[in-house]
Amino acid sequence: MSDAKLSLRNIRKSFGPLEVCKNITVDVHKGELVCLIGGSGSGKSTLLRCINLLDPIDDGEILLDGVDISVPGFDPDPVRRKIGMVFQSFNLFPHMTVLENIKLAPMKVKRMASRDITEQAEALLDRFGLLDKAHVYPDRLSGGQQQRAAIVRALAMEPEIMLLDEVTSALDPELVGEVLDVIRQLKAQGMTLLLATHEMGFAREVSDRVCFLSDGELLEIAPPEKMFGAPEHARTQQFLERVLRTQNLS
Amino acid sequence: MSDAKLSLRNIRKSFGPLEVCKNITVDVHKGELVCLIGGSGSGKSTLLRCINLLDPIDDGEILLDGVDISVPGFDPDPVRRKIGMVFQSFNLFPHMTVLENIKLAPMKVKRMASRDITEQAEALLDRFGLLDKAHVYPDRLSGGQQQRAAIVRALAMEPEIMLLDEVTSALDPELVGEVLDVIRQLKAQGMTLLLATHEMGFAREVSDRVCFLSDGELLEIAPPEKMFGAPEHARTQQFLERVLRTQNLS
Amino acid sequence: MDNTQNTARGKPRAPTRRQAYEQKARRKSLLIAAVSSAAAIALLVVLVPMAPGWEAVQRSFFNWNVLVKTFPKLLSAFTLDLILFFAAAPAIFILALVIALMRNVTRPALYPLKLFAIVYIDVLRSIPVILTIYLIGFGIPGLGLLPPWNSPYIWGSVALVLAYSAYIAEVFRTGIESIHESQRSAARSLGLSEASMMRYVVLPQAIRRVVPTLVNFLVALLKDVALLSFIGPVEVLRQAGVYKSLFANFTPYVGAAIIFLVATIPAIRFADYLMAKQNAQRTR
Amino acid sequence: MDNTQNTARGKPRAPTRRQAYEQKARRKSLLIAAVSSAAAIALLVVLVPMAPGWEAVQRSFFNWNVLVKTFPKLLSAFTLDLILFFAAAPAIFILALVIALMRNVTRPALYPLKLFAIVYIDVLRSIPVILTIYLIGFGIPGLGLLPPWNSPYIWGSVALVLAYSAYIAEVFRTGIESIHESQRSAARSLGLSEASMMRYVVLPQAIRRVVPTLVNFLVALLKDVALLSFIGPVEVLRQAGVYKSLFANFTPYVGAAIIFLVATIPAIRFADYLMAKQNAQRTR
Amino acid sequence: NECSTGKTLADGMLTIATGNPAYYPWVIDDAPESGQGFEAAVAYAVADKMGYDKAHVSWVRTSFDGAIQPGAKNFDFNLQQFSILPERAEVVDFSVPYYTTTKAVVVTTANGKQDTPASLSGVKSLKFGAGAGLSAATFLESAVKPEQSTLLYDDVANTVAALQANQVDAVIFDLPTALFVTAVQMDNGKILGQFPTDVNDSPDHFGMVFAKGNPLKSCVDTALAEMKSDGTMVAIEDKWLASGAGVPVIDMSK
Ligand SMILES: Nc1ncnc2c1ncn2[C@@H]1O[C@H](COP(=O)(O)OP(=O)(O)OP(=O)(O)O)[C@@H](O)[C@H]1O
Ligand SMILES: Nc1ncnc2c1ncn2[C@@H]1O[C@H](COP(=O)(O)OP(=O)(O)OP(=O)(O)O)[C@@H](O)[C@H]1O
Ligand SMILES: [Mg+2]
Ligand SMILES: [Mg+2]
Repeated sequence: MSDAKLSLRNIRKSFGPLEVCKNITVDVHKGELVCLIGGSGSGKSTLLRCINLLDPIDDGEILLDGVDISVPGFDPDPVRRKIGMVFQSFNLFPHMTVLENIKLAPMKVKRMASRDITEQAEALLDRFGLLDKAHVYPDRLSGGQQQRAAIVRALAMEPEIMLLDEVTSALDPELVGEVLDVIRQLKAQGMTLLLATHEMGFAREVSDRVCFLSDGELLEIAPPEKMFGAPEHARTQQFLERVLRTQNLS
Repeated sequence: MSDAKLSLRNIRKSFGPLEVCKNITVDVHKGELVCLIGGSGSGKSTLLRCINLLDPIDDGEILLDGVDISVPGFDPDPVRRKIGMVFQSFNLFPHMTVLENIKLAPMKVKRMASRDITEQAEALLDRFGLLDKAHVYPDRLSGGQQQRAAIVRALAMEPEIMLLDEVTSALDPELVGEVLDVIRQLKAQGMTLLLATHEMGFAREVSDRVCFLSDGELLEIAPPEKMFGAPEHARTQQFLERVLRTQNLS
Repeated sequence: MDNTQNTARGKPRAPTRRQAYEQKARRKSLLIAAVSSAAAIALLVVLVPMAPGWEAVQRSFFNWNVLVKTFPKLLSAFTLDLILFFAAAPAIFILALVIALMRNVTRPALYPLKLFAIVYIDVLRSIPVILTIYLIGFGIPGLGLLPPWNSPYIWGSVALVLAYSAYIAEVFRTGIESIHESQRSAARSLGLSEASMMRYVVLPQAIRRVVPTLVNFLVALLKDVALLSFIGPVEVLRQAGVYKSLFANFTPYVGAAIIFLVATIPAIRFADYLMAKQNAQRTR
Repeated sequence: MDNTQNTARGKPRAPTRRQAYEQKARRKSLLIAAVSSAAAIALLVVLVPMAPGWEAVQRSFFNWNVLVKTFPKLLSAFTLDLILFFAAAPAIFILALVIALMRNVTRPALYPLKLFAIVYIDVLRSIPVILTIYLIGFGIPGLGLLPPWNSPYIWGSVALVLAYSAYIAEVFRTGIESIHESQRSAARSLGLSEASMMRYVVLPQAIRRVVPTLVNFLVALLKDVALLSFIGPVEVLRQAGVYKSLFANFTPYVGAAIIFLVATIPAIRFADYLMAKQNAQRTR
Repeated sequence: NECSTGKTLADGMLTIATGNPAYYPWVIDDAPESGQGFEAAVAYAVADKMGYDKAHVSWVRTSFDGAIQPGAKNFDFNLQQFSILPERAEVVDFSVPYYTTTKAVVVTTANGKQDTPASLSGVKSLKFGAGAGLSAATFLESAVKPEQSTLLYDDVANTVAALQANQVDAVIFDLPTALFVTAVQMDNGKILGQFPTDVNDSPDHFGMVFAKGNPLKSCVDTALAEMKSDGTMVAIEDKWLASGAGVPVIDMSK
């Protein structure tokens, strides 16, 4: 267990009377890609936000490389450098060009020289086919390009693990593919990834393990073949049926 | 040709220098369900808005029961009574309850008595499983419920044809099914339907004919088996491939 | 709190690490806040009276005797502000709505109305309220009108109504324009006429949306009623001015300020609350 | 227009039915608008001078001789308004930003600052500007300050700075709060500190977003500079008042109104334009 | 000059303040430098007695309220019909009175109030206007108690304008101002009467205002006393102020 890159132990989280995470325990190993699936409001985003210390958990432990980062009062900023996060609504800073978006955190947090980080950023942009958009403002980009830029921005901090929260669900169907390609590429390079997604096909193809959340409970963890082929829980079955009925009809 | 319920002849529409509909010709027969598919910005929404006279066309003719309703200066209000339209973003009036939303147009346009229309509205709500939500404000409803209420609101005017513009694309995947069910029901009852959609599976299952739009051009009209099985155009193939790759991976 | 809640759900649990930490943090921050605030206030209370000139300030601005002598009269003068305010506010509301609708006219035959509305709004928004009050409140009665039609109360209120109806017409216009095109599309697609759409769909939402701004403008109106004192009416500002001249002391102005504070802060808070509520709804 | 466009794209086409109709409709509505506007203006021009008392109005308010005699002096008095305005505006901007940030403080140790900001904003927003001007502009110099430190120019400007910094602090606060939580989350998740987030991510967006409101407040400020005349400075309003007494005629006030119109309408239009642009962006 | 040496604002100069604008008949044509008008003449006479010739007198303007507030001043003394009141004397110093007058009620023949009996009960029924700073408001309240609320204005011009616009039935001024207003500013004005000298706050004593504790006060007081005893003051009065001799006195017993 202690060899896990990221390890969630009995996480609990409530908003007022609403329990959003109910005793969630899961490990993510180095280089592994774990998908979180589940209905709307099942707590996927909240769980990811908690891992990145954007929301404090009520109870339980979050271990990063065996260190409990959820100790109350723990300084979140160094932790966040190691954990990159990308959101559903692309969240680029609209008043900065793509390159400025990418350079901001390395310059202000890591205090890197502008020149060094520019080189590194351009290399990243090039790798993800965005080099020609470096000096463009986000509102001139398509959703897919914005989302890829947001991923590059997170990568520029050289995180050890990436959290991706439904990074394709605000995209037009045609643009989904290019973002999923980026995720495949990240996985191929050995990045540890935890992602919440509604793209069942993609989850099935790419993930090492899939977690099914329902109303804040982690009902089932299984390899994708098992999860999509022969889910154990009735609720998992029911959820998959409903979603797949429309997504995979053809 | 003249037996078509709705007949579009050489429709052209530009926004400034941007041609959004390029010479579109298509007939919709009574009781038929025609789907418009195509990438983002291909002109689906614009075409539907033109049919409902929300945007004036630049050239061409729109015949409803053989009458050209696109003659400049034609009074749009009587036409709109015959054509119901439902939008992507549910567009219920937020300051009215569901029932008030439904009653508004029949009372103010058809000048029906409040009691008559209440009865009729309740019958409709019942049919679509929303009777218990009659006195609820839209913001208390789920997206699926809102969209169903919007459909009921359009139906209350007893239109002869319904235009639906991506009515499921703002919905969580789990809620898509309930709205598609309503559309199936409408078709079963003989309603003439023209709908823009990204749900390829659904389009394939339910439509009589599918139109593929690309950059404002109507590239291909075909029955669904043909369109999804053996599309003629290279661009159609390419589009379907890209979309289906993510939607139907499993 | 957390414990009670747990108990209420029938699951009494030991406080978690987070709860313990937060309770401690809360206590600590309360303590720090209390100590630092108390220290700041203590510094104020001790240091300020030691400042050179503090006695002069106190005598001129916070003179208890003067305050006691003048406050009741100030308060009764403030009723005149309130009367003028409540007379003007409904007229402003109605006139502003009419002007906003005229501003929105699209029918060419009604174009003069639109033109009128544009000029009306532009002119009255650009001129200082005090200047409008002088021009209308002093000028018009000077044209030989007979009593009671030359009353400065009437023409002063008219001046306020004109000025504020221009501001508030713009508020309404912003509200009307903030209603998303899709709401209009939905209404039109149901066959509602332009007028019905405006009346049943757009205006109710628009007005609701600008309520916070309206409240803020009402607060501004109440404050500007004080400017009517320059054309005669002895409302609270003028009354304070008379006492100031009499006692050569500024305490009556402080008294007037206190009255305005008490009268307007609740309204301002209410507007803030409404605004915050709307923002919360929009981002949800 | 449409034809030119077609030609430009190298496809000269006969005008479509819609184009023909729209051209006709445009001509017709232009005609109707022109005729009805002309009729309305003609009515004004013909009827108004026939109204009883029009001559008196004209003599009192639109007296050409008086205008010619007074306007140059009014204009030069207006430069004082401009000087005071440009002196106050930057100070207001900086102070408002500081107060807004103090208002937003979350660290318990800094709680007195927050408390101060809340009281500051509340008090200064609730008191009529003219009262603040009287209190500060008259009161402070009365405390025994020596020239030049008792100048009404200085203290009048200070009064304006205090009052407007409270308003504009609220504008900034609204702007800061309007930046969506997701922008903050994104910044924090990159490891930016609270302060860096504020400085590089939130403030630049917030300020940009409130620019139209700021412009409107600047217009209000320019108009309120006129209130400083009540504590001495002979700016345009006071100058007009002096001429009014001298000529027993309101035309100088009309002259002052014209100056304000010309000075503020471009700014108002600019704010409207910015607002419309932002709205368009938001709904796109 | 020996009395005031080192006590003036600017060495060797006497800085005198008046209103903005300054009104007839106290200052003619708003130009005190000319020495025309009662207060301008008095100012130069005082300056002369103190040893300052015309070239060593400079004028500044202040508002009425600005002058009687506490604190340092930008003038040596200020004269614009300040009534000497005990409350004011707590924050500024007054010279000995340089003029004493009564308050008078001005009406216009245009509104039919010109025949109001010159008695307390007669004036009680009028709607009054007055200058806000000019102690008239308090006088009305304490001595007349009018039945209708009084309207107050910032200066003489606005007060007269209100009377001419019929917004008030009558206005109250000090007698010289009333005489001037009815003689020059209004063609249909009439003085209804002046108040007797034995009611509250009447007569009005006008004094020059000094910053509290200004040592110059004693020099000016000496100069004023000299002017009164050697007849200078009477001569200036006769030259600039119309005689109020024919103005009826309001009967306060009816
Ligand atoms: N800041 C908050 N305050 C109160 N409730 C919240 C907050 N954030 C989330 N919630 C609630 O917590 C529950 C879980 O939300 P969460 O966003 O984690 O779900 P999700 O699985 O990401 O759903 P989706 O698929 O819609 O993104 C929801 O009921 C939501 O309303
Ligand atoms: N009112 C308008 N003014 C200018 N351009 C417009 C307007 N409405 C639509 N367009 C443009 O017309 C093109 C077609 O838009 P339309 O909304 O019809 O596409 P769509 O097929 O519905 O796309 P989507 O799948 O994103 O809804 C787009 O390029 C769009 O930017
Ligand atoms: Mg989520
Ligand atoms: Mg569309």
